[in-house]
Amino acid sequence: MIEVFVFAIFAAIAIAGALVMVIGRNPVYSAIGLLTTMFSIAVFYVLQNAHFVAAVQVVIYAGAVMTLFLFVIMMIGVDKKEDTTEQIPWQRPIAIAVSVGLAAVILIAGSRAWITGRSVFGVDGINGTIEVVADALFGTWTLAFLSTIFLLTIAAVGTIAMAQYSPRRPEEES
Amino acid sequence: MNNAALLPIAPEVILLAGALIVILLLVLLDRPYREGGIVAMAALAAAAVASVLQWQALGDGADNLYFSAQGVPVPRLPMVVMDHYSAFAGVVIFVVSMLGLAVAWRLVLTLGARSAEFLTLVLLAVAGLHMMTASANMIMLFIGLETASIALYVLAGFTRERANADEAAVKYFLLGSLASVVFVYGAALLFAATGSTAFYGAGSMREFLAENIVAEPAILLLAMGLVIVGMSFKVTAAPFHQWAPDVYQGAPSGIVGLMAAGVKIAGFAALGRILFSALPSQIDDWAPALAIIAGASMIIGTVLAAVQDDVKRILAYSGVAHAGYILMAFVAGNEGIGSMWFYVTTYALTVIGVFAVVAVVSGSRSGSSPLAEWSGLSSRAPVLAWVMLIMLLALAGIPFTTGFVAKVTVFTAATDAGYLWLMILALVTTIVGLYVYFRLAAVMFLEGPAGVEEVVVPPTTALVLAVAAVTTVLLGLLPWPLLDLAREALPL
Amino acid sequence: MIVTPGWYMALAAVLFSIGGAGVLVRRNALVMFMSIELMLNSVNLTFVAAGTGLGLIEGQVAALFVIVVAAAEVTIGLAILVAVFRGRATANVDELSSLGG
Amino acid sequence: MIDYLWVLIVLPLLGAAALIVFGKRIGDPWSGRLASALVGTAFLIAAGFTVPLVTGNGHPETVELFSWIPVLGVEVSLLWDPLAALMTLIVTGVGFLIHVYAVGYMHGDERFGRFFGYMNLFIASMLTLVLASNFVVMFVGWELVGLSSYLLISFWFVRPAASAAGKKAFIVNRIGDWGFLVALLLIFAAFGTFEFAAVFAEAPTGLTTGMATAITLLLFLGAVGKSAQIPLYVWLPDAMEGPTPVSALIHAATMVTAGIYMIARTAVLFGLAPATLTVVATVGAATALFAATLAMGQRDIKRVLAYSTISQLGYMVMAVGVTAFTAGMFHLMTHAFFKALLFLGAGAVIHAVAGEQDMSRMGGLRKVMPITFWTMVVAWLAIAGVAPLSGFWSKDEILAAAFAHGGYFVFLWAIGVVAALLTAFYMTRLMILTFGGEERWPDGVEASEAPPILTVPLVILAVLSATAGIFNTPFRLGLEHFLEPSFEGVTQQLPPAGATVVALAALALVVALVGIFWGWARYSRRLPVEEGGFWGAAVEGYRVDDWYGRLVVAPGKAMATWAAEILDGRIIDGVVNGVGGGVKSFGNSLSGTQSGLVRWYGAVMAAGTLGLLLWLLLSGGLF
Repeated sequence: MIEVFVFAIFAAIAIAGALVMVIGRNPVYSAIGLLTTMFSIAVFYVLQNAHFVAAVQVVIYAGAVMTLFLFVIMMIGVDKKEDTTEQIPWQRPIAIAVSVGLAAVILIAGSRAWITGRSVFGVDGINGTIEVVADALFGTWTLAFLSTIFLLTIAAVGTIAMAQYSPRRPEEES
Repeated sequence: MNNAALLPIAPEVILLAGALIVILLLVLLDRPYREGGIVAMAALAAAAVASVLQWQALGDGADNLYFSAQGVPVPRLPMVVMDHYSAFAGVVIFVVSMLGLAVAWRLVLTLGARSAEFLTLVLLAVAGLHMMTASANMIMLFIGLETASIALYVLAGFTRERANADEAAVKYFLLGSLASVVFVYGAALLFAATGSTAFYGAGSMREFLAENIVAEPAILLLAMGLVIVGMSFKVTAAPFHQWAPDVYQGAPSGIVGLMAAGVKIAGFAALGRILFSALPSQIDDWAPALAIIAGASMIIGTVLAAVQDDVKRILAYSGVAHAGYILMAFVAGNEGIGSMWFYVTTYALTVIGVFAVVAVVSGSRSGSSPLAEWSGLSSRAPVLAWVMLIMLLALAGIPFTTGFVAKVTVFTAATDAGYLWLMILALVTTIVGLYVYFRLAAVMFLEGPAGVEEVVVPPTTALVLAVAAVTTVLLGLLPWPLLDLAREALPL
Repeated sequence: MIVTPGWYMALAAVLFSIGGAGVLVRRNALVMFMSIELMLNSVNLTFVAAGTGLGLIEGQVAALFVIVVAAAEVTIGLAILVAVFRGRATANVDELSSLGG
Repeated sequence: MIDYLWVLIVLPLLGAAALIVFGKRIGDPWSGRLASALVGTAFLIAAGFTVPLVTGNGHPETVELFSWIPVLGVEVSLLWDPLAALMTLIVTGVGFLIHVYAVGYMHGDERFGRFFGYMNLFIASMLTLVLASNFVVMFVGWELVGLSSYLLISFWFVRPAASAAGKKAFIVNRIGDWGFLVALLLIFAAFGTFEFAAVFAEAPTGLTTGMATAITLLLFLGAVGKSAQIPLYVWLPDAMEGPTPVSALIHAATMVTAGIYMIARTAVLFGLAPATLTVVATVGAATALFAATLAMGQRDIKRVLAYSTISQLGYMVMAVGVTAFTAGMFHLMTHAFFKALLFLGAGAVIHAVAGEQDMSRMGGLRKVMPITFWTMVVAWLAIAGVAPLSGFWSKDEILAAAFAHGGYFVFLWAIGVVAALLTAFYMTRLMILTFGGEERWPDGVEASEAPPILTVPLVILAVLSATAGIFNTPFRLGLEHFLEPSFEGVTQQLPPAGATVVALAALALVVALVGIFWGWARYSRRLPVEEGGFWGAAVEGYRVDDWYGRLVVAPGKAMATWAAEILDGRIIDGVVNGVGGGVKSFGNSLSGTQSGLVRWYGAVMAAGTLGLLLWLLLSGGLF
């Protein structure tokens, strides 16, 4: 019962944070809203015994990623209000209607059965401790783990490429 | 881990090594532009050879094998699969990438010190594309997809001298990320619906769905829908195509061919991997959905291509229409794989050629390519114009080019699968499409020259054009060698 | 009453849709990007909850991989946005509309 | 021997390839000579192949070349039978003469070599169409013919009118081709094969009347486009922007007759669909009359001939519509002779008066150009239907067949007779305006007789126009007999026997003479003023193009643009401008259109996703 209570509170916080992110006129508010949601999600991970994922969530997402976001917001000087004049009439109502429709479709579909798959190998009450996760990660999933090297190399090289600010050179290609 | 066990991931390893060598060259040499390009080209060639070796190692298709950490066939959770499907995809992707890089050669040389990053990103993007086709697992496929996508986001905005490139990069990035999220959400729901992320093996999606009838298939249907949407974005199928014209227009012309052709090959191959390998039992659910997307793509692509005034946009919308034709092969299920491969391969070769011409006519950096630039090309550069005409004929599906054979095969596949309406729709759009391509041909051949400036065709581009034109005609006349291989390139 | 994995998945669906709305209605590229991150988070939540329901560790592993991918994407995405918008003192994507037609 | 039938196609094809690539180097006049020689050789070979068919020692043969699309059972194979032989001889024979003429006519053109490359390409395409032994190969030829004619019409692309005419021809023909394509589809659905032999063998038993009607109507739509019948004739008059030899070759002698040939080839299918035949005959008769009235009012000599061609094609279509297939082919042949002659003569005249095409600025050329004049006289009398020239026999046979068909078709016969009267009138008008009366050509023009390279083909064609009638007179049905193997199993309408046919022939002759006299009376003294009223309307082609623009093209364009705006997000443009403001633009890249908004794209994507998901769930029966 206490679990239901915790779920309810943090679900409310998560949704509120998400709404703040979407509605907030100032990007900084948006970032803080998102941060709140991410923390709530970390709580949900803990509730489901996904301890390692919860830790990663806090460290990488709430820590690194959101800091990066805030840093960028400050850097390009857009920590100010957004111009609210609408260029596309109907775009906003359409977008909101579509989003609500999407949520409704998924929820209605899920109300029948969220999980229809059947566990073949799993055991009840998995515990996502670092050992268990590491076992999987460096066992069957080694290759996937290794293949993230591509992503990280791209992240490094791509950032360098984008960061080398080339002023708009007047000359065309030779 | 013995040598043979490395074979399934050999192309990726080679490309990664190539990328690292290119970076090292930047440190070691003073002006490593040309050497870096040669290394990259060699890496792609080696990867292609590795794929051929894979094909041969598979023999008659009897000894397909999975691959996991230990390098031995495993019963559970394979990460990578080596089969005729992935080997064929590898050869096509790597060869097309070599051609694409050859088109970008002049761009690479003018990039100066940044060429190292450019080449690294190209190699890694290609590796990602191949990973998409060779994965045996949804997560692996997602990693490959993101590897390719992220590298291409950067490449789209690489030549930032013009504002267009910026805009292309941001649009591509935001919409591409959105599509990726939709895709991975589909993967998550698929996991919930089937209890697996794997395509093959014990307890995989395929096995689960083959052995069980899902009583409440709502989540399964949603998951399939989301996955299809994600992939439709990558292959520019309507209505998830809208990024393509803007990005093609804004991205460096030298690299657009690779983006357009490579992503399409991998996108279709990955979609096929998911649908044919993991979800073959649900064909009655996904085939009609794909048929609708295919029909929408043909109509929207053809109609919008007819009203564009920029060649890159015309080609982007034509790509939308072609995505629709290729999707026709999918509705035929396993029977359509051969025609899908044939269409994708020949289309990729043609598109590389077309964008090579665009890069010559409009310069290989960012920017649009208005129709006016093309007027009277036949008198300024007759050979170039005729080569372009051959490609346009192929895109239009005129007999004696690959485009015709490809269209006939997919039309037949769809008709045999009972989608006569789709076939008739495709016929109608094909005929409307003739206008699109002949309009461009008319501008090239029948209007006065726009200027007197000489059109210079770099030797590497000339080589690409020769390859593209020759294969377009030769495989149009004698499609059998390729068609037979394509029919063999079945997924496990 | 106990909290079933379905509850988490339902919450994730709501968050996913809110994120989607954010991408569609906001014009600040950074906020749009944040919305995409929110959607990725809800995907992770779905993975973990489904894994719990199925009794499979794979859900959590998948979530970890999605986080890694997201991290790489954030780096590149922010690099692109910084590069593009640094000279413009704005992050309004509506101003990026010279292509098209 | 017959195994080498493909040489006929390959010869001009090689010429085309060589001349398109090296045309500039080979130059003037050698590229023209090469092209003519190749077509002439093809004619001789075709004649050789025809001998056994005439002597009765030959029979229809199918020559298989290679298997092309085995999945669909499509073979690349050629068919050699009397029908194909007749058509091949016309194409290569008349084609050869026109090639020779063009060597003189195109002399000095910048792209002389390229021109003959295209001409050879056209001949190769036309032969592919003619020699095809299945529907797919025929369609390939059909499309290639369209392409090469497009290249030739817009050959002088620097003239905007030529470029536009090429496009118009291309687009209008797409409508017809669509019909042909869908017909192919239905044929494959009904028979599972594209081979003529198999289809025709199975059709009488295996085809319902409804299916036969659908297939033949669609095929006829293709013919309507290619053979310029109502309502798709509009491209042909504009196509006169091409060089005159092109008009003679493509728009008189060969390509436009492809539709007639195709109907004759598929006579078995048409025979199974009486409803279609009625439509065919009606459209033909209507076109014959309608175009004749238009031809009366033209001032441009080539446009007179263009409308005249449409009118004559109407006769041929009427012939096949009353199942007088042989009569249709017969008229096709004689028409090829005299209409090519008329065009080439017109070309010589235009050459002589320094490019002037307006007949009101010609006149008095009879004395200056005797050879041209006298050959044109032969053509004039032939097309007007004066016995014993070729046109009399062939036109009379069509009219007689229509009369014999009885019932409703007697009405069509009457229309044909009226059209014949008008034909005689407008041709007389053309002759008198061009050759008679005083000289009205512009100052400074020194008109003189054309050089022999132009006149020799004229003379040969004049001889043919005069004598070709003997091939198929009511007294000796030579062509009828020759073509019999090709129309096996087809019930043909023959002209009535005995006194009726003589009476009809006499009537036709009288009508022709009345028409000529009418023209003579009206034009021989002085030029009547022809402005306003009927004449104004006729010159403008009754403004049919305008109506097409208003009724067909504009709505189509509007719809495409509308779709583009919705789907491309460009509709924002108008709305933003209408609302008028609030839009700031920063930086150079931001000026201009407000299209291409990321959020709009995102919204469409999301809506598409939602739609797809809803559809999946609904079709899964879950709502």
